[in-house]
Amino acid sequence: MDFFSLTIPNKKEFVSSARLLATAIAGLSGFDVESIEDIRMAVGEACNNVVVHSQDSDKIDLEIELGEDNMRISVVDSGAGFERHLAEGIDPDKYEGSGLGLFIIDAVMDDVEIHCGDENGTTITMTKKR
Amino acid sequence: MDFFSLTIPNKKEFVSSARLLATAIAGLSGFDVESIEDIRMAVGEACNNVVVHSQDSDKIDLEIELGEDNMRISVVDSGAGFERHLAEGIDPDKYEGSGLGLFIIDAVMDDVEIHCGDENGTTITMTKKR
Amino acid sequence: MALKVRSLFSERNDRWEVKVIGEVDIDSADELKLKLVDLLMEKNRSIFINAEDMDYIDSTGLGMLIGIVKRLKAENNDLIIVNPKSGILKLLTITGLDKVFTVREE
Amino acid sequence: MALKVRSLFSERNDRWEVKVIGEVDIDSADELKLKLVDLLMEKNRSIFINAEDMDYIDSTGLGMLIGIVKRLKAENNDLIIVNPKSGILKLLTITGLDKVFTVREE
Ligand SMILES: Nc1ncnc2c1ncn2[C@@H]1O[C@H](COP(=O)(O)OP(=O)(O)O)[C@@H](O)[C@H]1O
Ligand SMILES: Nc1ncnc2c1ncn2[C@@H]1O[C@H](COP(=O)(O)OP(=O)(O)O)[C@@H](O)[C@H]1O
Repeated sequence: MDFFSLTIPNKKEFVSSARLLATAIAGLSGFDVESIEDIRMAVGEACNNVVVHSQDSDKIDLEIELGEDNMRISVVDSGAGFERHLAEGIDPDKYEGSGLGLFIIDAVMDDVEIHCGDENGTTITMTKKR
Repeated sequence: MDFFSLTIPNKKEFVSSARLLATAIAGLSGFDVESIEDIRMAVGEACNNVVVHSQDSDKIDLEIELGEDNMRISVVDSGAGFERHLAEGIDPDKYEGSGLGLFIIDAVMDDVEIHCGDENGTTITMTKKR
Repeated sequence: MALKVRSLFSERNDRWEVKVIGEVDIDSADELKLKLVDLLMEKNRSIFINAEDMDYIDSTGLGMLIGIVKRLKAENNDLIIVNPKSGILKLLTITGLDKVFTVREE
Repeated sequence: MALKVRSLFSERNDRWEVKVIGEVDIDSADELKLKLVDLLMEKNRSIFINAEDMDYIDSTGLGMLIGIVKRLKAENNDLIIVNPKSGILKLLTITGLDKVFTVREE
């Protein structure tokens, strides 16, 4: 098992560096092109959520565990947290710009878990199988 | 001042991810192409040294401070450390494959400091001005 | 920096033709939005996006495009996304937005 | 993965012509070394490296090429590096290796 971690400021201009690192690691460890794209989207959406919904958090942490059969990525913030209303997809005609992020993450990753502590911010852990 | 940190396993196959992150951050913060190339080389050489000379260390830490006028990058390991003999360049005719790394780092960065603790491994801090 | 946009009005096709190069993300979506809105202010016609060199779009970018589509549809115009890369095509399909925008290969 | 190497023997120029694409670093330098050594085992002639798509080389890669040059020089052959990108040209100049290899633009 190989471990990686990245901490970046919680600013929208740096989210691309988190996507880049995650995709580079996925590439180095032999994930196929489609999986790498999925990882790029999921990491991007999870970081976007920190930027948009957890502005109390100074920084965004990305933790990556690379196993034999999978890559597990956690995006961690120390913002306010939230109660998740299950992502059910969106109705584009009524869409007002909300709810797409978690829906995409669910769609492209094999397993997604969200933990919100009372004052501990949010951790979203997303697993991609090989 | 913006702070970033990256931890990767101390394995040669992952050094490229440290180079990539450092160059991405340099690019996002507006360094010119030549400086980005310099940063890529310096980070690469510093990480290579951990892989080659500090195998006791499980991991390689990269810490980046992005200031108004400069980018300061530290590469930190917990290996054996060393006593630095000032890099004086190499004589290619006699070159046996050693001494090029620190020489390159000195040549492309504006300021370089190396700290070796007794049991605390090595920290090399390299500054690039804008 | 990560995003480049080139646009011209095609008289022949009576539409805006826009090439989007790079990443449309939470940092750059506003920039693209401003450009598209400017075009529509100049001439309210369909927008044809050449997406062959668009490397990435996130939910922020998609949300922005949905806003543009609403404006376009109000005048019976369309947003046409041509030759998206496979990852983006997958995203459009997953989200059902391939039915909101006109997506095609050329 | 980060490195691709294509080689052919040019009868006309009586030399190996090798295109190096990507990054020659601590992880990939051995791979390139093995290929170059194989070529020299097959036919001990000068090696011409087309470096236009070589994105990066580190001290490990340079050290490896110095080893190759020694073998080549022993038979009065050369290592010619053509069209390196500006960052690599700078590296070759800084290290003085532009005098050990033949470096040129074409
Ligand atoms: N890191 C987070 N911190 C706080 N709230 C979050 C976080 N991530 C998601 N949320 C909450 O979950 C909701 C759904 O998120 P998402 O599906 O990404 O859609 P959107 O961001 O467009 O609202 C958000 O509106 C927000 O309330
Ligand atoms: N992170 C490190 N840990 C231990 N020793 C180091 C480290 N970095 C450099 N050194 C020492 O400094 C010497 C010079 O390093 P360098 O100039 O990169 O050349 P090379 O790696 O080719 O020997 C090395 O041979 C090693 O003894």
